[in-house]
Amino acid sequence: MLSDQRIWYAVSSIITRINSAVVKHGTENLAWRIGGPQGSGINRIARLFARACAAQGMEVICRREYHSNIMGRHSYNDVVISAQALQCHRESTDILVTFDAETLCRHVHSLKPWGFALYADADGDVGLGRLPYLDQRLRDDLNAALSAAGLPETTQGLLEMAEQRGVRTVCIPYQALLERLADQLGMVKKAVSATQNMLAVAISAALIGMPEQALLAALEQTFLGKEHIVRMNREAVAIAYNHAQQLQPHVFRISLHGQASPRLLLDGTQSVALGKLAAGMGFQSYYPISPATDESTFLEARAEVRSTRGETCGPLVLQVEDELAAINMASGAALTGARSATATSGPGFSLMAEGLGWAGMNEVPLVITLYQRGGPSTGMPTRTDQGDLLFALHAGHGEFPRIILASGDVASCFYDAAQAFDYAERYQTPVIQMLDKALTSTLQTVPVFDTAAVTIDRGAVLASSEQQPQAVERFALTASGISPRPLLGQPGTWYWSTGVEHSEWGQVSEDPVLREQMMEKRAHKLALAAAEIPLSEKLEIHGDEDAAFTIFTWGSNKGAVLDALQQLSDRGIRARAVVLRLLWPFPADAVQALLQSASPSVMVECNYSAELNSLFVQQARRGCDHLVLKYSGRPISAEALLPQLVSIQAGDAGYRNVLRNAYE
Amino acid sequence: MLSDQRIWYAVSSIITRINSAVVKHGTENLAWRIGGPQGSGINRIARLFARACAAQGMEVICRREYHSNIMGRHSYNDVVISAQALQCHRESTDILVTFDAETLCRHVHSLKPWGFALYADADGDVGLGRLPYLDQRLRDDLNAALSAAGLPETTQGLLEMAEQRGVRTVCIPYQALLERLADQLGMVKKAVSATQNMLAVAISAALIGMPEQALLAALEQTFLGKEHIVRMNREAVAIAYNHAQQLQPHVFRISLHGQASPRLLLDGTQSVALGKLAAGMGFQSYYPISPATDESTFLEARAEVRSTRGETCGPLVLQVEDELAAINMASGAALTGARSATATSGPGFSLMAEGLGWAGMNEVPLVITLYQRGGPSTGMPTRTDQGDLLFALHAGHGEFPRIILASGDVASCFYDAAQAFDYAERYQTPVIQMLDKALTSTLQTVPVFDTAAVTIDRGAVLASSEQQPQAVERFALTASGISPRPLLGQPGTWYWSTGVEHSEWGQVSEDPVLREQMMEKRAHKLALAAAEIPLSEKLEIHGDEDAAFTIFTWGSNKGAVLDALQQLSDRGIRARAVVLRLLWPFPADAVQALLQSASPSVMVECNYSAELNSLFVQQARRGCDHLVLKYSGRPISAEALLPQLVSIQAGDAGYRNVLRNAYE
Amino acid sequence: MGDDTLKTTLSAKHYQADQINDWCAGCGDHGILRALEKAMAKLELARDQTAVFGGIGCSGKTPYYLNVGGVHTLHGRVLSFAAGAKLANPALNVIAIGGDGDGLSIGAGHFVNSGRRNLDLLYILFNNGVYGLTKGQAAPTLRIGEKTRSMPRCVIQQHMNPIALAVISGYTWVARGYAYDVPALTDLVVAAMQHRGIAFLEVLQPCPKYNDLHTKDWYGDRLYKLSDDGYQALIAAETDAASVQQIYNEALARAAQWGELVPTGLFLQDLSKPDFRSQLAGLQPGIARRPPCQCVVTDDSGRTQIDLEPLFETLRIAADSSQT
Amino acid sequence: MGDDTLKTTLSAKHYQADQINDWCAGCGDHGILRALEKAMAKLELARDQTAVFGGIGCSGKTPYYLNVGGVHTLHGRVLSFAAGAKLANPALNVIAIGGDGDGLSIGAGHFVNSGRRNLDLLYILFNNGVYGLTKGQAAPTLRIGEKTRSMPRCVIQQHMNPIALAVISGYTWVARGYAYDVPALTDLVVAAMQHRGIAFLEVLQPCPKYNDLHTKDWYGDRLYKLSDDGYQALIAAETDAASVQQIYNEALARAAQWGELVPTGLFLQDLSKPDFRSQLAGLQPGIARRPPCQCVVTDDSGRTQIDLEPLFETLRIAADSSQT
Ligand SMILES: Cc1ncc(C[n+]2csc(CCOP(=O)(O)OP(=O)(O)O)c2C)c(N)n1
Ligand SMILES: Cc1ncc(C[n+]2csc(CCOP(=O)(O)OP(=O)(O)O)c2C)c(N)n1
Ligand code: SF4
Ligand code: SF4
Ligand SMILES: [Mg+2]
Ligand SMILES: [Mg+2]
Repeated sequence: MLSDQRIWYAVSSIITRINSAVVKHGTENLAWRIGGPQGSGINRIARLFARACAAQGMEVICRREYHSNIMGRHSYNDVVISAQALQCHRESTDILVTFDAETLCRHVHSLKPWGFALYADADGDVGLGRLPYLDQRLRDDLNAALSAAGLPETTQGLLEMAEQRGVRTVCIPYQALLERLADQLGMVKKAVSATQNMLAVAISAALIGMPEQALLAALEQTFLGKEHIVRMNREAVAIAYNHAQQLQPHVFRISLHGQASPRLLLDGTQSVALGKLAAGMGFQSYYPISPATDESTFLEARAEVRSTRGETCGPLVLQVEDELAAINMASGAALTGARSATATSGPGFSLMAEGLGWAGMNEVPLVITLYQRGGPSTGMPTRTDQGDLLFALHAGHGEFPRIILASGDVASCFYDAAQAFDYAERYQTPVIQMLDKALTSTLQTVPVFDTAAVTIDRGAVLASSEQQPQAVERFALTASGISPRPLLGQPGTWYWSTGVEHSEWGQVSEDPVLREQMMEKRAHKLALAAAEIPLSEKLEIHGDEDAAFTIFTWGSNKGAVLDALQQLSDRGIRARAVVLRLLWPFPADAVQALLQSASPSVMVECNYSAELNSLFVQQARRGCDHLVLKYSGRPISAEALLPQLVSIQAGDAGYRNVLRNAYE
Repeated sequence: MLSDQRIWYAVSSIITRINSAVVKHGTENLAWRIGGPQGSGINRIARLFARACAAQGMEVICRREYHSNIMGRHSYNDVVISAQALQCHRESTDILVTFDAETLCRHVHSLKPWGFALYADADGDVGLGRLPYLDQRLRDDLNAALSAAGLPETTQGLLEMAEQRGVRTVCIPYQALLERLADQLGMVKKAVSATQNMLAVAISAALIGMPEQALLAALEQTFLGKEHIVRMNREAVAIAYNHAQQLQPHVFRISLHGQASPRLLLDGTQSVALGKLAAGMGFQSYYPISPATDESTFLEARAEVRSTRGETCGPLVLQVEDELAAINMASGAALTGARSATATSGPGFSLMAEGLGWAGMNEVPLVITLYQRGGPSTGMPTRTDQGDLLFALHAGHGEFPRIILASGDVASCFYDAAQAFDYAERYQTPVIQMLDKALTSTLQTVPVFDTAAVTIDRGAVLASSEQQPQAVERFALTASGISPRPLLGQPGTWYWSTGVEHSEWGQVSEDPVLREQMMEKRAHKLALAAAEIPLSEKLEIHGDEDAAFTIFTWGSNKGAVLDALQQLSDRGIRARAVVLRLLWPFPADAVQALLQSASPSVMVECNYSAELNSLFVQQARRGCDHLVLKYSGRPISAEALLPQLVSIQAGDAGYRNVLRNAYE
Repeated sequence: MGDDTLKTTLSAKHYQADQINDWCAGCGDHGILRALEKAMAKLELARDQTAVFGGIGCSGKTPYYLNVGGVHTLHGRVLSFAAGAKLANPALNVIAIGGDGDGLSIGAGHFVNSGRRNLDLLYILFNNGVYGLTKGQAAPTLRIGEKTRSMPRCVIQQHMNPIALAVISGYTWVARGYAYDVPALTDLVVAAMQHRGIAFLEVLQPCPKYNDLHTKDWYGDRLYKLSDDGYQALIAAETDAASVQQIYNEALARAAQWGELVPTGLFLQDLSKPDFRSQLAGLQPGIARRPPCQCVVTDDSGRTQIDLEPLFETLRIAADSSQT
Repeated sequence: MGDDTLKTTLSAKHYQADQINDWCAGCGDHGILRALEKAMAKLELARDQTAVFGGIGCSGKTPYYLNVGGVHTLHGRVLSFAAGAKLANPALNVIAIGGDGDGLSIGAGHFVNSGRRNLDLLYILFNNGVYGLTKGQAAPTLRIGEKTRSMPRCVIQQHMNPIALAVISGYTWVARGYAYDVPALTDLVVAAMQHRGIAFLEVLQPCPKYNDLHTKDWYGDRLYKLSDDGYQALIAAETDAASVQQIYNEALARAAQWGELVPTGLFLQDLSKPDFRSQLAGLQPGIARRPPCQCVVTDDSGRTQIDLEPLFETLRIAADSSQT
């Protein structure tokens, strides 16, 4: 039974209006965006809002954009709310919550014509020249547009322009509300000013008809144990809801047939962390780096995991001096039989190239979680990119096997992280699990993970001997290329291993014949992995399996592709999507077959040079007919992808198609 | 006029005998091999011998094989002597000079049936089990062969076996000769024992009829200024020549129509070093690593170079704490306008991945000389390999341009090293010059380098301003992608640069539009390089340009391919060889056209996974019909390649052909 | 010639770049930036002959804000880039700047090895106890048992003592300043730039955002000036070994002080060690005359004018004299 | 159980691997290897519970020659690998070995940062003044002005002092041995292994092949034993700060000795600092009970037995109670 309060308005009416637009949304959803200076709690408040929505039974998927800066530069979060799970954020928004002028400038253009812009009274008429953090390029563009429209170069001009498009602008008297709050709490205004974003959220929540109770529940969970903060914000919510009544309420309505089943609300880093814990990871060394750090921090804070029998068996998660130490320490730990990993991003991974080769040469089961961010060099530390694929594939001098997995959504981060250890131990070789920043910071509702599905395969471990301790062959030549693995400290045995070319005994050898055998042994393991790993673990096919129109992708673009696929299907366009999971050893035969039956074929990637497509050409001897790329540091959305796909399908598109959005 | 003494015997008679063999040598040549424990002066004495031969007007090409060890393990040198320049060593040998039993064991199998084995009396009957450094695998193989032939598991058995094949074995009473020498010099025997290898060389020189004077001249040049050593060895030579008269002299004869024109005798590292000096390199930072160190050591010892006007302008060559420091210091130096470089090998290059990306992002003209050695990991530090190509191409996270050049012979090392700086400065991007260990240690006679051919192009440098100093745009957006480059310390200007994504001013920017422009700008430079660099600098075509049978290769295999090509042509087989020089930007169109007209096409590489062939597939959408690979850590020879090519041409070969030699 | 040396008066303002600064309000970094501008003005550094290199971290952004050559390098590598530029163009005034994570954790190898080189540059390390830009993880300067508000758990390793490490590593000028004492810090920067050899300046830099332990308040009473204490930091050029050892010991003892009393000012200036350039000149006198940034010499048609003949000579195979 | 601990007597010979040794004749490395074998025998280290890690260099080959777990790692990285193994399996006896180039040049960052961790392992640095395996370039231990026969030019940088660096970096047991004094070296290895915390042992190791300056003869008269000099290296658990500083000063003064007199023996043993494992146990008691190498727990069918429920709990979206 749905209580009256819990009927949310609007998306259905949006849908009606969207029908006339180019892009038809296949799923009812509402996009809410909040922006503001970094350090002002935007992210936390957006998570709180998302949690409140989720607790109402809705599905949410949230995007986070922020600068590589601690305080002051612009950041924003999107929360897309829907009854049926969406896989992707939206570039346009329905409700924009701001309390600084810069946010208004950056995002008012992204509002749908039926959307709402909430802004602070103080920001209603600010000259664009007075906003120091506004990028010069953006300021110039906005000013040009304003003067073309005969409007002043101010936020007022922008608001007017938006209104001309149909956007409803709502001015919020934050200072007055804060004063009221201070009064009620018997505090000075400055002491309550931190609640400003709570006010903003609450007003927008009220506007879309979210029950006050829902918001309060999320508030309490977010600030668990922080009584004072909860109390203050509680009052703020009350004031906000009160104020919202003066505005036109319930502007949007979502027909609610949400989830009652329990779900998790978490992001990519948390999902990976849980997967590692599930797999029994014993050791992770890391060096802080965006956007990888969050995973390790999450693990550090929760390392005391228990088994179902109650034994503590948490991993040791250690911040070390640099990435060289991180990867090599993890290798050292792996030699003892601990499931070991490290997590990093591009610059750190660059420093790991030598250590990766050592692990390859020594057949060490080692997991590396690689969170891609905008490169090259320091690049764009907090923006997304898929520019490390070919580097990951070739990192480290010389030729040695490695396995590369790419995760495409928040849920698979968990299962992939867990399985990475199996691959690593089974084939005794490093495994790189690749994510990208977009996925990392995607916060999403997902079904609770099925821990029972995590079965552990430790590969061939040498049996412990009952005899007098003795040296054993670490690199025995076997038909499969896999040598049963002794562990350092394993009772009854010791062994040698080395990054130098070696004999079966792990002793230096430069004999040409042995060299050939060892090269062949190592290469053979990769061939074995290619043969053994089932197709279902190599790639996923979505949509209409028999369709010719085929969209290939990897990583976080999966979400955009799947949502777009749904929308294509809504429009009666048959298509299928192929999401690559195992990038190395490359599933050449399967991809070749798919390419053969694809027409047109499209590759969707978040990078400049279409790296996966290069790999297709190299490995499957054929690339896609069309590329859809984005390399602005921002993720691809279904919204932007759909028209592109439509035009490709219609035969109107060229080979290389770049998605651009100047307002992200 | 040729003096009687200077007529060398034998190759012509060899040729007669070879005619019946599978492989017909197209050029008269004689292969001389000397082996012995590391640290016993083998390399020096072989160089001395080569110098003596060269001074006689012959062409020489020498190969060096040694273990990653300082003293004791086996090493050997080949000197191939010919009247017309050869480009490649030989795996078989005509004369084998040994003075330890291990060398005998390792190489007696490689002697031609008409060859000579010189060995010490003490080594004539040594049990194979008593040679600690003999690889177990080799010992087992030899023992198996011996027992199959019913011979004892001793050097005597091996000598007998060789004799059965026709090999002439010559026992040298070294101890007696040393005693005589000590007597003559009035010294104790121990004090002269270091001349043993001089004795060995001199005897073999006498055997092939080299004039004593020639050897003495080389001796003096080698030990310039070391009076005592010269005197001792002088006597040794006399004794050796004397002794040789008791043996059958002048067994080999080369008809001499050698060079009178002056040439250089030098190896790959020296050639690169000279090229860098010619280009006006100002700064090289490095960290010692085999086989790259020799180049830097050579430069360090000769840094005080002068201009023709007499100014000293030697480079600063500096050993630093690690490879991270090496590449980044070189980048720092390059910012000031110094032509800057670093030289390294695989493990060091792995550590440079991050610095490479910084240079790419900051558009720094930086030259990296990459000496490939056996990988992965520490691998085989003193053996050859071409396993770093795809790594060099993708090293560093994110996407940025780089230029990769591969040098194919000792002479081009010079010109390539010099031109690398031009490319680097013209396209403001890192340039990687790739060599491999085989080339590095190839000692060869080459025409004296033409310094006048080294013209210098510094690319677009910002004009110095006469005004008040002012900040300038480092990364101005231009049509070509190239921004005129200001230098740090250039009067009148200062500028910012950064590894973070940036504006034209080198200031941090995360603006999506600017990001796209900068990615496009950097990528554009590579496209420009691809368009501007003439085809002649991209690849070389040798042999019969119109032939369909096409052999592709890169790096030091060039020598083997060219010699094999000559031999194919001698046998009436039409073929052409395509040697790739510019590996990135990849000359896709040219290669595609060549592949189109190739039948069969063959790729020759010294690695496991045929990396250049992968690049062909990826860039030219087509690979070769056949692969000929070698990955034992030893270089490919024409001798081994020829039968393979013949069988490919005859349609008898499969796709993947691995060259193996268990006795290298 | 647009050389800044022609300009007679440059004020601190001339060194301020027209760039938005994105450090947190109240961050110690602002004070350091002010001190740098002032010191540059005092020294009248030519803006076109000066380059500031930054590592990666909040601290590493400093070069953007100064109106001199500015190079934002890589995490932990700032000393390498700076040294390369200084070696190639010795006329440049070079300052390298990095955080305590940058210099003592990932960059520790360069920190230690740069001391050995005694190259004439200044290295400023911003000690805020945390990794600012990555959100407040412990830097190596944080002490065992300490836990800032940004950390989930307390530090369980010993801390690193930058002053002691610099002294042991061979830095010939070693001092500590405080970010909020701009005048004293300015003087230290001036003195460091005047020192010939590698100068190390640690700056205690409160990070109000993440480090709630070492705040302005915390430092308040603890800081004292070594010079106020009659401390003698100078080792003159010809000091005997025993006295040298004595001063090093004293410097290390002062470096060990922390807690009730935290010394600032100059710990050590060692003039007894030769600087790198003079050493190099001994080995390769040509470098002193023509620095690496000027080694390219061509004629009008762009042909290289480097004379390789002497080198060819040693590698040449002379045609045998007996051969015609 | 094949555990070596069951075996009552293991002689030095039991620790000798049946592997050909390719060091030069007369190299100091041989003496160090002998001392290691003897010390292992004295300590009766279980061969299956002991692992020796080597860096890259002549020194780095040591693990091949010992009959215990042996890992030949990467140049400069030996401490990281060794620490990883020790952290994951604390029962292992862990020895890390590297050259002076390995540890002080490319590995200096790990050297310094490993001191901070005070993990219970032994790090032995072979000081031969040169890069042996790459043919005799200067290592950071060579002094300014020195030139071995293998070098084209003399050193123009200051040297690094490994003992001083170890002391400053927080190693809690710091000593120097001499490769040719096998008995004394054996005792030092034994003492180091008995120390709980990170032990640093520098070994003066003549390289007859490349270093013609620091030969057996050169060391001959210069070496003396600190213990013969009445030197006191021990800092007991509860020593007051002033006395601690006193001993550190003394250790650093002795570390500075070089030339006429070169001290050997124990410079410092600091029991006042907690070792890493006890610190870790304070933070995460579970680790003390179940080390990282035993974290995989499955049921009979291979399903993981890690209980994620408590973590799911914090991330779970509870269905709203008002919803049916
Ligand atoms: C190789 C590499 N690893 C990690 C990072 C991520 N990173 C950026 S800043 C930083 C630490 C900053 O701390 P600190 O050096 O103390 O500077 P602060 O921000 O405190 O001034 C780290 C780890 C990076 N940029 N590069
Ligand atoms: C990353 C990397 N750089 C360089 C090398 C080459 N290398 C091998 S051993 C060595 C130095 C050895 O000197 P040291 O550490 O003092 O050991 P020693 O041989 O003197 O015992 C170097 C530079 C390498 N293996 N890896
Ligand atoms: S995070 Fe700390 S160090 Fe960084 S700018 Fe803010 S206050 Fe300063
Ligand atoms: S080179 Fe030196 S350190 Fe290496 S084995 Fe020979 S003597 Fe020993
Ligand atoms: Mg810091
Ligand atoms: Mg050494």
